[in-house]
Amino acid sequence: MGIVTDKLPGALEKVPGGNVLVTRFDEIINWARASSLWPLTFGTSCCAIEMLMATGGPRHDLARFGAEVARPSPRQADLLILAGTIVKRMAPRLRTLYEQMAEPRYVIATGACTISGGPFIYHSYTTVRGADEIIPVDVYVPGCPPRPEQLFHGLLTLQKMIKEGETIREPGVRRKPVISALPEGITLEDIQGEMKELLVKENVVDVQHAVDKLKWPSGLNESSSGDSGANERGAGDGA
Amino acid sequence: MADALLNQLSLTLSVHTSDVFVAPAMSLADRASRALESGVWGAVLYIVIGLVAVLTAVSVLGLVMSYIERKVAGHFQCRLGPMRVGPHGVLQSLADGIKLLFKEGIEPGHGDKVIFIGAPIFSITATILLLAIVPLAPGIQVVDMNVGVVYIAAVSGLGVMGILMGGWSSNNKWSLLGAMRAGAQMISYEVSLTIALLVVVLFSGTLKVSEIIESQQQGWWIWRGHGVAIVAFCLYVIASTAELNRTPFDLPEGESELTGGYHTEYSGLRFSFFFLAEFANLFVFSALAVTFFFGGWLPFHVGNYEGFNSVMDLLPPVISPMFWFGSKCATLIFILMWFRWTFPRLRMDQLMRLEWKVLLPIGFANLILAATVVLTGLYFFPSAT
Amino acid sequence: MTVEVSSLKELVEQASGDDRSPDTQEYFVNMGPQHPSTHGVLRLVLKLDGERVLRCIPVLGYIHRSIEKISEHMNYMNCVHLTDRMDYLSSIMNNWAVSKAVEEAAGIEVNSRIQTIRTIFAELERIQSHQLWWGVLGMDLGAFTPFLYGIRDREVLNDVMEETVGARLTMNYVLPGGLMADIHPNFVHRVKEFIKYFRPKLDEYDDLLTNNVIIQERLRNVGILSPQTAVQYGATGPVLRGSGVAFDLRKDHPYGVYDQADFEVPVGTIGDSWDRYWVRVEEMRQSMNIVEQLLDNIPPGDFLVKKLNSKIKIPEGRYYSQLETARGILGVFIVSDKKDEPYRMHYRSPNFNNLWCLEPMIKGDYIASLIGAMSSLDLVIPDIDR
Amino acid sequence: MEREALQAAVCELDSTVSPLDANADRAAVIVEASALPAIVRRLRDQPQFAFAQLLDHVAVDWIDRGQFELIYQLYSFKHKHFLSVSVFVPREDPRVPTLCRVHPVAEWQEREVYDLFGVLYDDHPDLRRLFLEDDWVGFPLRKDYQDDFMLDRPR
Repeated sequence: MGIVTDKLPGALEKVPGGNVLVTRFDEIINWARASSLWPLTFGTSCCAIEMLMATGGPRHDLARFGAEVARPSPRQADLLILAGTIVKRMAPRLRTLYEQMAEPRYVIATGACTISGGPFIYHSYTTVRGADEIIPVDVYVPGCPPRPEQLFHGLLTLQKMIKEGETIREPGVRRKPVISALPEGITLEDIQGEMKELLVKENVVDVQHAVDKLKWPSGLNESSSGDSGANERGAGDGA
Repeated sequence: MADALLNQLSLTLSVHTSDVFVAPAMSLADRASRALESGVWGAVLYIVIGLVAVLTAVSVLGLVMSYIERKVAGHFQCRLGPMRVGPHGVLQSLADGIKLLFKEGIEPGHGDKVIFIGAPIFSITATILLLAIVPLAPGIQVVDMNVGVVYIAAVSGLGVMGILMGGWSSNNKWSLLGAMRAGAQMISYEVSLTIALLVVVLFSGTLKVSEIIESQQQGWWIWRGHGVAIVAFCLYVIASTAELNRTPFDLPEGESELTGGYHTEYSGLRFSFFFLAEFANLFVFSALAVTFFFGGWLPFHVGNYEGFNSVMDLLPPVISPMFWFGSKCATLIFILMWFRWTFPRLRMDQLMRLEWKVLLPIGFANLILAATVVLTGLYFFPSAT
Repeated sequence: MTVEVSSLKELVEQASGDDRSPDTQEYFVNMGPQHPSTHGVLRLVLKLDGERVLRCIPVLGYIHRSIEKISEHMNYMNCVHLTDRMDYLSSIMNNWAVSKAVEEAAGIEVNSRIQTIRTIFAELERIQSHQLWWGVLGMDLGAFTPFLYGIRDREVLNDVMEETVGARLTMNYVLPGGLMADIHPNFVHRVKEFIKYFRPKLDEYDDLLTNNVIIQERLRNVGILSPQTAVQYGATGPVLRGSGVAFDLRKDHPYGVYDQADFEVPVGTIGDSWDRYWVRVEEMRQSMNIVEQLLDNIPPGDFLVKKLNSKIKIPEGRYYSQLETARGILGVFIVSDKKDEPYRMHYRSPNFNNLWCLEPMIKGDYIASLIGAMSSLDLVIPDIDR
Repeated sequence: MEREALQAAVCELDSTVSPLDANADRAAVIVEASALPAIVRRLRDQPQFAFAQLLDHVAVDWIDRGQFELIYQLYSFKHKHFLSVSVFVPREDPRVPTLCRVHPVAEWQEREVYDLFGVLYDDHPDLRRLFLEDDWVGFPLRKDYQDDFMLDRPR
């Protein structure tokens, strides 16, 4: 870490009111880090088109979040968006790339292949089953490939994680991430209860209705794929 | 001993605060010379304050420019640019700056540490020195030496040293390639840049920057120069784009070819120095173009058309220089950004061919033409006096 | 007759040892696997003299996902979705190639509605792929704005296709025996709208890149690939056509309903990067022509010829089928042993064969030319490695 | 040329060529390994064949028969016809002369087959692993390839 973050907390906390000051510093630094996530231009396969190209495009525009400054050099990048399958031969290179990035660094794993190996798990002699076998991952964005909106959700989740999770007292250690997918005041139990009710209510399935749903109805409204639950896991320390 | 020194210091300070810093009618340049005459401490104080002011200006300029660049790029590309950090993303560059400040600084294992650390400082020093001579408004100029143009030519050549040092010391072949490209490119285009400026020096008959501006009271050189100045201005814009390493001349960085070019190995604060220097240079080169070709802070005047001139002078004298200088500068910066987001990149051999076989002969011919114009006194809008 | 198995390290050592010139020192540079303009994880080991490329050794395998091995353990229906992830920019054509091979092998006749829809989608996807290529070429040559213009128009087409297919990139739309779903009622209308939108945009593309002096300087007479070399090095698709060989499976061995459509095959003259650029831009226009001709007379019928059965069994034998994707000939080779899983599945990928044209194209030229030439090859690395 | 006619014409080239009827849709012949480069060169140079391009090179592991089948797909731009040339080599000692001198693209297609099947190509200028690391053990597309890493699909 930089000189400031190393020396500052120890020096400040002895001063009366230093604790508050350090906390303020935390807030400002975390805000800056969360608002300025420069991704590394790194993509191995299909997800790269969706994650780096389509999201950077005019429709979705990654720049709105201040994350369009894609750095080709890992030294200057903050965010490693893992887009695409990782194979055995790539694994050491990926690790090197991660090591070359300067702290603090964040990793978003996008797509089924990067999370678990995806369609290439079985009978494959090369595919690594999940990038988290190689490097710590902060946010998982499932999909094959995920839609750009899902990446944004992942990015916002990461921003929230950074804003709430880090402190300069212990640089490099990230607190357990929050479940950002849920709005405030709603817990996982609420959702599970609601799902149970729905299941009971719709216990009887109307077969004819289900078949009709497969055909295109006349009045169509475009529905977006709503499955954007970015799954988060603890990342461990990146040191 | 210490008391005596302190006494002397407070004495000098009190004398010179009243003398140097309070008197409102004096130009900064006059204050500088006064401060230098008045003793060591006054000079030191003046230099420190001047440098701090310029340093602040560089960082603020860097932040503002990078925000503007991203917004302009966004709108060129049918998108919005930064939106989320502050209203319309205005705090985006601030966040970037703070983040870079607190980011780990990595030094490559087998690199040349001293040069590696020195390179970004060298780079930004060149920018600061260059900014010191830019006249922002009447009297608002840190140094105004009588060999200003020579100073500009000398100092703007320093920037390439930082880049060469950075590329060399990184122990990375891509960096080295980028640095070598930068060296070849910037030194070549330096020639055209200086030749373009010399045209104006011939016209105005002085090397002092403030006097060059004064000489444009009757009309900016770009109008008065019989087309010679327009050619010189075009040469200047092309050469300064190359000096700034911006597309279509961004070969030293050339992301798609050399990953990051000379700053591949830099991270955190050191990278931000390069970053700041680049964006502040964008302002400096536009400001110099405005000074030399568009009359600096002077309003738009046409010689002997008093009615028109008085309309142009309507703005109150406090705002007028700021408005004219700012708007001219902004236009030029916008044009440079327009270049960047439209053109593809040249190849190295094409770049060198353009300089040595096209721009330089045109520049020399132009210089000779300018000399002829000056000798025969064939300006447009000849001054009334 | 000797067999020597070497390694990359030996090759590099051997190649570096043959220069002892006192004036210049040649050196090796790794380009990739993480490099912005290798379009993924291609790695090129470059032997450079200053900025001149003396040797260019492609090193593959950084995204080798063993698709051929996995396919041996999947039924034919499942094999289709793996092909989406090979050349993801021509996913529907990849699906179609496998479906075509399976249909030919199993003797499934598909009706003309299915064929027409497949053809239309293949052409739309070809446009989409070339849009992205156009943008990326601009980006590789240092102009960032064309990239975003390409993406912008790609999104418009993506919406049209997504309405029917339901996916943005890995479409998985064509199955052995038909299609995943019928076309959306809005489809015909929206495709027409798109074509109306995109024709003027193509002229805008011309303004932005094609007519740009720097682009022409960067592409003309760079990376010249003679027709003989192109054929010998196995190039197909726009790379081969750029070299002046008018070979297009759509014309020469028509499949789908290409025989009903009237279109031209654009062909280059000297085979430089500019020709390949021009061929692709022209192909976008031709693809729009094909789509326009087919759009109004999609015949009625089912979108699936028979009940989908994941256990399609193919008679014993070897089957080879191929079609023209956006990058060249994709061949599917199936060896069947009467089970519902293939005994051996092989994909002849266009990119794999096109890649080898790179070294003869740019030998002795600058790194910057290498980037332009590589961009004009339009490589998709997962398709090379499979 | 029709499929049967082409097949017959190719078979008349040399005594080492014999027809193969396993392919449904195109002419296919079997060639003895030692005669392969000469035959392919004649197929390329003789104007009635003019097989200018080597489209594809595939290997099939017939583990029951103890053989590798090496298939070369040839295409002629002039006559627009395809030909599939098969070579059978024993699994224990899979050696076959290289086609690099005839079709340069064979260099990499053969490297792929070497990488995945372990077929050795005599006289190949640069026989290296293509997709896998140089120190990889085994040839993964062989039917009997075993690996600690591979997972079987749960049934």
